[in-house]
Amino acid sequence: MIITTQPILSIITFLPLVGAIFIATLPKAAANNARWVALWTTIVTFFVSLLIWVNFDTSTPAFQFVEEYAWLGPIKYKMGVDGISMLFVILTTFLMPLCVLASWQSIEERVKEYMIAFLVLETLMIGVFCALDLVLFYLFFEGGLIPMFLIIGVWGGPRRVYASFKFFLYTLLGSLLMLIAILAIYGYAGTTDIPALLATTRLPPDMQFWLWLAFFASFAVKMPMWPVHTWLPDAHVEAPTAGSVILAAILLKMGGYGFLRFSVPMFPLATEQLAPLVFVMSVIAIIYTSLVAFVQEDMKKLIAYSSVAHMGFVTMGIFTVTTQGVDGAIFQMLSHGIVSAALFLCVGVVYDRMHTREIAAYGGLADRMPLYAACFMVFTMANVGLPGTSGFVGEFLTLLGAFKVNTWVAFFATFGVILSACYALYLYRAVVFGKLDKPALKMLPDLSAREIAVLAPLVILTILLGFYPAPILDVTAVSVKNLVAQYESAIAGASQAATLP
Amino acid sequence: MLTAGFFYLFAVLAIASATMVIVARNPVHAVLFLILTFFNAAGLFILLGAEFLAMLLVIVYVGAVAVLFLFVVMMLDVDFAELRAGFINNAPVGLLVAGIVLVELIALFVSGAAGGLPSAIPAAAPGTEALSNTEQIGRVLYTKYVYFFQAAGLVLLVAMVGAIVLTLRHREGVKRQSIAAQNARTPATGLEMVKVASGGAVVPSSEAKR
Amino acid sequence: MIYSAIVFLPLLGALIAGLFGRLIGARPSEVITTALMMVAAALSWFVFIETGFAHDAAKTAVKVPVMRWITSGDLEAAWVLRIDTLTAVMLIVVTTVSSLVHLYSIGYMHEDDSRPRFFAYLSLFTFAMLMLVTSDNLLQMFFGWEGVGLASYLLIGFWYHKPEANAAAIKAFVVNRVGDFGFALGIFGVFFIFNTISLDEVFRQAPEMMGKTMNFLGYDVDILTTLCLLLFMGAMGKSAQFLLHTWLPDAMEGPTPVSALIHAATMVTAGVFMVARLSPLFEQAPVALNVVVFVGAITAFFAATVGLVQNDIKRVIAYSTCSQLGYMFVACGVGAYTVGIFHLFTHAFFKALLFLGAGSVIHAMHHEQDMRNMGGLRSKIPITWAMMLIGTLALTGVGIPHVGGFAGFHSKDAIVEAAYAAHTPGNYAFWLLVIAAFMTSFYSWRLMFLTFYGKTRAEPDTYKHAHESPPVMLVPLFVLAVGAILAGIVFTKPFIGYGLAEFWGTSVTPDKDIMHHMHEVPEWVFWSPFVAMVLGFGLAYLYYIASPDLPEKTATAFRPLYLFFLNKWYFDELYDAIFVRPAKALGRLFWKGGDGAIIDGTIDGTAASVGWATGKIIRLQTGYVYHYAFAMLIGVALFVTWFAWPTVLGPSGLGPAALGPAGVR
Amino acid sequence: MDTLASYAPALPEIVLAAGAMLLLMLGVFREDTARTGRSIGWLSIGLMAIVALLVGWGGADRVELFDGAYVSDAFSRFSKILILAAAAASLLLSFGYFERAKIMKFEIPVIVLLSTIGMFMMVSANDLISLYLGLELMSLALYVLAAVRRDSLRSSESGLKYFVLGALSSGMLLYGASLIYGFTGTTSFTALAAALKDGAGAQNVGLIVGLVFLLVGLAFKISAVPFHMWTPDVYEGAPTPVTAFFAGAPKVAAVALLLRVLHDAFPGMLFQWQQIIVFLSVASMLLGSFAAIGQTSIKRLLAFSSIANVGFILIGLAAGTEYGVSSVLIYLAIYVVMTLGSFAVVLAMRRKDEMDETIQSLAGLSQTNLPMAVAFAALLFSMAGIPPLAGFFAKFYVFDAAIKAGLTPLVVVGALSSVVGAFYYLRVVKIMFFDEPADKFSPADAGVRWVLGLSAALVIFYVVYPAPLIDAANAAARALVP
Amino acid sequence: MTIGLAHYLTVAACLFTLGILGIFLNRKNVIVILMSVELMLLAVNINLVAFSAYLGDITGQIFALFILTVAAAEAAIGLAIIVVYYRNRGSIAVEDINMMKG
Repeated sequence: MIITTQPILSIITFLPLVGAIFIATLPKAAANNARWVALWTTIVTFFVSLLIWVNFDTSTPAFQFVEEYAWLGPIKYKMGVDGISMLFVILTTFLMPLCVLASWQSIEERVKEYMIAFLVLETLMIGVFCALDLVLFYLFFEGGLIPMFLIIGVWGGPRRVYASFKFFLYTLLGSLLMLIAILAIYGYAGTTDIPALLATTRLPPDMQFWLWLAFFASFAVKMPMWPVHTWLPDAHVEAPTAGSVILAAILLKMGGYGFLRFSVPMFPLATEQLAPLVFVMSVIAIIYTSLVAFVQEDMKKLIAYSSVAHMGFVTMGIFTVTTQGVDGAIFQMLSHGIVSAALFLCVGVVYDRMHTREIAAYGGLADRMPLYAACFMVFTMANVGLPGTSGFVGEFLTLLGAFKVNTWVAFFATFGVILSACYALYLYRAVVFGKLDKPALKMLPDLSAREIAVLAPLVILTILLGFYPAPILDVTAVSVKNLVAQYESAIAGASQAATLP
Repeated sequence: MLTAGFFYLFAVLAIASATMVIVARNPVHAVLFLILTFFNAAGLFILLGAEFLAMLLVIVYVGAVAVLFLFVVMMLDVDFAELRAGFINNAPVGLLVAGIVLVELIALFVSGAAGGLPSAIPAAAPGTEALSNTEQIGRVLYTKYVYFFQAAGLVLLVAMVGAIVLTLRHREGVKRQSIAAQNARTPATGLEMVKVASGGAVVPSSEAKR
Repeated sequence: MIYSAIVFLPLLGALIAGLFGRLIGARPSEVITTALMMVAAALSWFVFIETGFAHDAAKTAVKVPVMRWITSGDLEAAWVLRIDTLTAVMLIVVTTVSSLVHLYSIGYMHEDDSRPRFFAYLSLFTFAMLMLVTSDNLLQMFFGWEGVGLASYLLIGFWYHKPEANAAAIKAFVVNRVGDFGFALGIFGVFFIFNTISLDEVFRQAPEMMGKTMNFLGYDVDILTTLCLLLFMGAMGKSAQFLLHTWLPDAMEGPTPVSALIHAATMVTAGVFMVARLSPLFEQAPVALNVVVFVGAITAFFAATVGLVQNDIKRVIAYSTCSQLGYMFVACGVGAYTVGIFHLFTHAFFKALLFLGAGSVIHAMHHEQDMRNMGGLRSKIPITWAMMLIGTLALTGVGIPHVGGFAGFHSKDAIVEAAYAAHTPGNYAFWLLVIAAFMTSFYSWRLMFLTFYGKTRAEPDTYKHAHESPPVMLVPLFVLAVGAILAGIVFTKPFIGYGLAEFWGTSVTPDKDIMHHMHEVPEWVFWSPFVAMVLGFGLAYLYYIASPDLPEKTATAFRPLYLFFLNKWYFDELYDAIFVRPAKALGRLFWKGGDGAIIDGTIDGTAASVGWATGKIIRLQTGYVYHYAFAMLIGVALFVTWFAWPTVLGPSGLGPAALGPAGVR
Repeated sequence: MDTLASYAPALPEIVLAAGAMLLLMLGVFREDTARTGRSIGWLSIGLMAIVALLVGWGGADRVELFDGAYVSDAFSRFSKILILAAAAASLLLSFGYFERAKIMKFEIPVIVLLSTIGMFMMVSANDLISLYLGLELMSLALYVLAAVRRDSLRSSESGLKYFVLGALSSGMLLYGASLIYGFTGTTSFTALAAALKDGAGAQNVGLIVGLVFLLVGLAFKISAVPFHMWTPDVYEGAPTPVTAFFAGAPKVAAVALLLRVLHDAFPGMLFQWQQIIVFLSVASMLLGSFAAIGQTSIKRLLAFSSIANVGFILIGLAAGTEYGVSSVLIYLAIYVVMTLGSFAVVLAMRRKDEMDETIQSLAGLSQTNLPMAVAFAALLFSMAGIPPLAGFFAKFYVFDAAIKAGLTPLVVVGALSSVVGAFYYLRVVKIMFFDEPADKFSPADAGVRWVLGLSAALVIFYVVYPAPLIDAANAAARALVP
Repeated sequence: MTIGLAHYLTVAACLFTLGILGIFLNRKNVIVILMSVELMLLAVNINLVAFSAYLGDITGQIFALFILTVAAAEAAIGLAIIVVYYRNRGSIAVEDINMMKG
């Protein structure tokens, strides 16, 4: 375990930034060089990040690879991962090379800046999952807004301004409330060190209530949960493909991660008190947005709405605070990271060829693009939550957890299983099946080698994790067990205290 | 009683003329009313035993500042006919708000709610009672308050420099005296030997070139 | 090893054909998948004999661990193959029919461009089905359950150019999902109650839970009844039972071999298998069993009525399948699980035979499926005719009570007897089944007569070119015909006869009484299905051979009833009106109204009001010095008043009474 | 007897004053050309550098001079360094502009120097009289600077407005000072603090009203709502380098003075002045943020932005704690950097010799001049308070201080208005990055480029090594709040 | 009837208020505004002198002295600015000073 003595997490976090700076120094015309540098940076980052998976000790819920340096006085620069966060780091580093590849040809203008924005974004995203200090976490969490704002706004579609502003301001509003809550915690506990807060701090119940709401404001927007989800379809539709991928695959997960890292363990009493609210919102999200997805005319919008629905399962799972629910939520997030990314990439593939995302403009692609059809089918089925794909495991576990806590929630949420089949198959049918009678489609080429390189790993992962999810579940198991146990003891402690005279 | 009489005289006159300052249509009148206000204020100062300041007020204000006002008013040559001092439509609102503040202030002073603090220390009390007001001031102005004095000097410097920067204009085509240039005159520059052609006009070479 | 081979050889075939099909070409794909299937089938028969007829007193299930799957807290779901007699029966049904269908498809699909894909799907389906029947826990069963759903979806929509095929595929998937909705909830419930989803453990604990209640959706409900009903909902979806049946007839849009394999022999029977598999659980939940009987009987009756008037040759068989599945559920519901499975077994043979035969007819007629455009084909395709005849005889249950007959006779009559023996209220199950048997006979013979007899109504050209199928298609028919003839005679004893206990071992838990009673019903009960069958045949003969204008007259005379049946009791229209359309309308409402008007409206409204406020504030900035000064004065007045107010107004206290700890009074 | 050496702590002021006069003389005796102006300007910057060294050199302790009218401590040193930096940077920005406007007069740097002395007096004031004199010294110089482009109507109008309202505000300040003097009998901060400790002044409404007037006068200088109305007009009308100066140094001085007065003279009336500050803060944040949205001129936008920023600064002030003071100082430092950088951008918005100060003229800047666009974007995001840029930390500390002081509602208002604020900063970013490019700007002056580059770098890389600023601010705050 | 501190403060308050009123009620002539400012400063001086007298403390008068000085400087600057403005605009009407707004 020689690796633990090195600042491996910082290296992973800031490696992309180094790449970004390197690209910035390139001459202006070197678009292709910028692509290659970005690609290699992300690939190297990915392989370095695999080191933490390899060296990860799955037998302890403690934070690992911890680094700590002085920074802002009592606020330290502290990084570390546990079973809950480690995989998100890997997911991020894994998806980035694919994003770079996906943007290879679709981005032709201002390539240099684009790649820089992406690499900076990667740094910030990895940072979110590694940060072990509330302020540091917030820094990374919020910092991601800037590159994402630019990515949507500069390289986005026709309504990019509206979308980027909505994205930015919506998210900012939520997270500023969280900032206030962070400050309140800092004021109460005198530290922003996350492990210390998790281990020792017991906030008073009424304070928990407000802090929970403040954190919720931020994470719910980020997730996004109904009814603060409307920024997502807009942002997705306008963002370039890779932007959508990152948005759906990683940025949304920050919300769920935040719930797991902060809301549940730090405010257990408030969590117990307010879980019904989350359940209601989750269930509404699942049913409501599924129905909305069903009537969409834009491919990306449909997938965006389905993301909201899937995130509904995540929030529901997290707030059951049962082993299965939380396990499922984490798995669902990772799986959705892969699947939604893949779906957006699939949309990107045809968008690059046809420059429209209107569902009605397609049909019968299976004729010209059998390979594409096959990949798309795998992801559609994963989106539907078919057993044997990664999409099933998370959905199943969250529902299982929900049933333990509240049968109504499980009952209504399970409707999502039916509805997801409706919209996903509708999309697939309209785009891939049917007669190929639109003249514009008749000359479409099938997936290029680059596109295969992008989609193949996702196909493999989707199926692999569907059949053998253990690599993920094993990593999370101890941490989740610990989380649930701590939560239960906190609740028990509080009820005991309440019964005492 | 006499003091009270003079107080009311000065006070009423001061307030009345101050009112005239702001309502007078003619700015020249306004300046004159301002001077009157200053005189009355000086009277009040004397009643309070601050004769140095009273004199200062008369000399500096009436003598310098007010005259400066008058000077500018005249210089700008404003068409007085246009300057009908118009009160605005929502003047009542303004008067009301100002009235409220005034009433509150007066009520405060009169009611005694604004009492002095017992712990207040007259730190700058003059050395002996016998000294005249002017002497008291003179004793501290250049010693204890030298810092302020210097600062006041800088303020005046700024005012001077500022006024010059803003208003001094080197107009083209205006001849101005340059002592240095005059002193530096030599016969070589001052005189020009002109050869006059017979039958021609006497024209300096500099002008002939035009 | 053998067990693993049976399950995974089809997967191997699917992968080869699916991934490399375009590389290696169509013919190798066909050969490889078919060969692998046949190997699996052979192995299955070996396993069947070894398992079913082994003289082993204990006869516990063999378990083959394969791999870990989902582990989360107490939840342990692994990939395990569980082999017992019930599984073995299913194995042979699945692999046999599947391998025959594979073989048949080589001929049937020979004109299609995407044969590798087709065979990949077929093999994939077989794999999923095998996973289903070998599952050791509910989750793996669910995997197989949905896996076959996927394969079914893919195969129905195989001809993706056809809009109807696409629609049917989606319908199949979604309706199945509705059933799976219940199944999933059932699994959650099982885990919630038993803290495990392993079958053995659940069965072990089930008796303890009898009569206990749990809270579900705010009601205190009987645990086992609720769970069984939820799980049964899954079975209803998969087995196309009443209310969830609508997808099955539409599924006939897929290629005919698919109909034979999936929508007749194997997948649709998964529901029956599930109930049988979970018999230890269902046995503890009599209420749930009553529901099973009820649903089964209704389905048997309902589907038969619709089958009477359909014109599409495949749809008739599809409704017949639906109806027969109802029979099986009745058997299971009355506790005679083994009878249900037996009918499943025999049904697989003769129904596959019928479908493949129909396929042969369609093949001959160049993809004409409407029976009104057929007729007189007996001479053109005599072998097919013969095979279809055998299938019909088996389906209608031709045989002589106490003596023997075709396969269907043994299994179906047993169900009717069991239904009688169960003494449902008013013997409704019995009577419905008998009526259904009558109708079955009618529509089966109607099919035969319309297709093969009389003068042809086909296009002359088509008729002229109608030809017998190639051997590769006929051989499977022969094999199945043998099954249709002999399965009953050979397997009655071990399946439902006196050898059943030894044969089944612990794999199913039949109600002892019903097995006993069904052999002791009154004599007329034994004869009733026979009579129904004969009557049906007679009536069909009358209508379609003796006086062919009678159907028309009858239809006119009972027009509303005729239309009612023809339109399948208007279920599609009904569902469209109460589910599909409202869902879309709701979706649109949420989208435009909820997201658009309310949520985004609020946001944009906020933004607009910010703009409005901005305009107002900017208007304050008039540029006039006196306004600026006035603003300052207002500020001053505000502050002064805030602090001086209490003093000015005195203790009357109109102002802010207390300004603070040391506040101004 | 005082020895000459005992005046050493006041050396920065003395050197500055002497230097200013020296440079004035130098200018007077040289030819009145732009070259003279430029060289005097450079000499002024040099002088400021020397003074900065002197300030930095000063001891760590608190020293009172001139009978307690002047105080030098860590707090004043912090503020002075900041003032010098801001003033020097504005001078650096000004050369090209003034030369092109043909008003490169040597008096301008001298007036800047003189106003800097005024600011020094303000932050070192320990007496109401030195407060007033410092304030007036600064203000008078500022009035002149605003109107310095005397052939421009806008410039003279802004000077006039600034003057009229400034005079009004100093009248109010004086009225307040007179009341304070009257009701306590002293003008010395030390004596005031002693007299008012333990809430002794809380019962005295006259004193409170005096404090109100005093605060109103100071609120005007920091342009807190509702005493802010001059700000946009003056910012717009004054020559841009002057505006840059206005937005930087005087604001630092005024805020520092406010801190000084409230913490050194009126710690005992915390409860009273806190109410005023909270009101000012809320009003400034909201109005500044909202009004900025509707602007089309970048200078007016920055004016409203500075109003909003003052609101945030006042949050820290309202906390009334040592931490609050230190948070305000950190905010100030970062704010100065951001503001100067932004004005450097405004000064670079020039096509041929035509300044174009509409926001729209920035359209597509990222495609015509990427470095500038990126630098400005960094500054804008920083002002919006987005991490990891410096502006986030500025807000972070004031919010933290206020929350620790129990002012959570105020912080919530702050958070909401910073969302509104983010909107208008984003709008500028949007114009620079998303819109179709307008014509290229002419190349910016070296001074402008340096200021912009440096400020952007500081804003971006502050996160890497924030300790020096924090330590200095903490030390300064400790000096102010015992 | 003795004349107390309150009397002087009241007079000063009146003058002060008049000064403020003069600033925002006047619409025509900027110079009058300057005069109003002088009135305000005068009021302050009265306050200071009165307090100084009643406190027996000379500081108030010193303060007033400096205020007088500064006021003079202020007047000079103010008038200079007005002159500059007048040269540009040709008017010193307060209503005309509104080029910049919004």
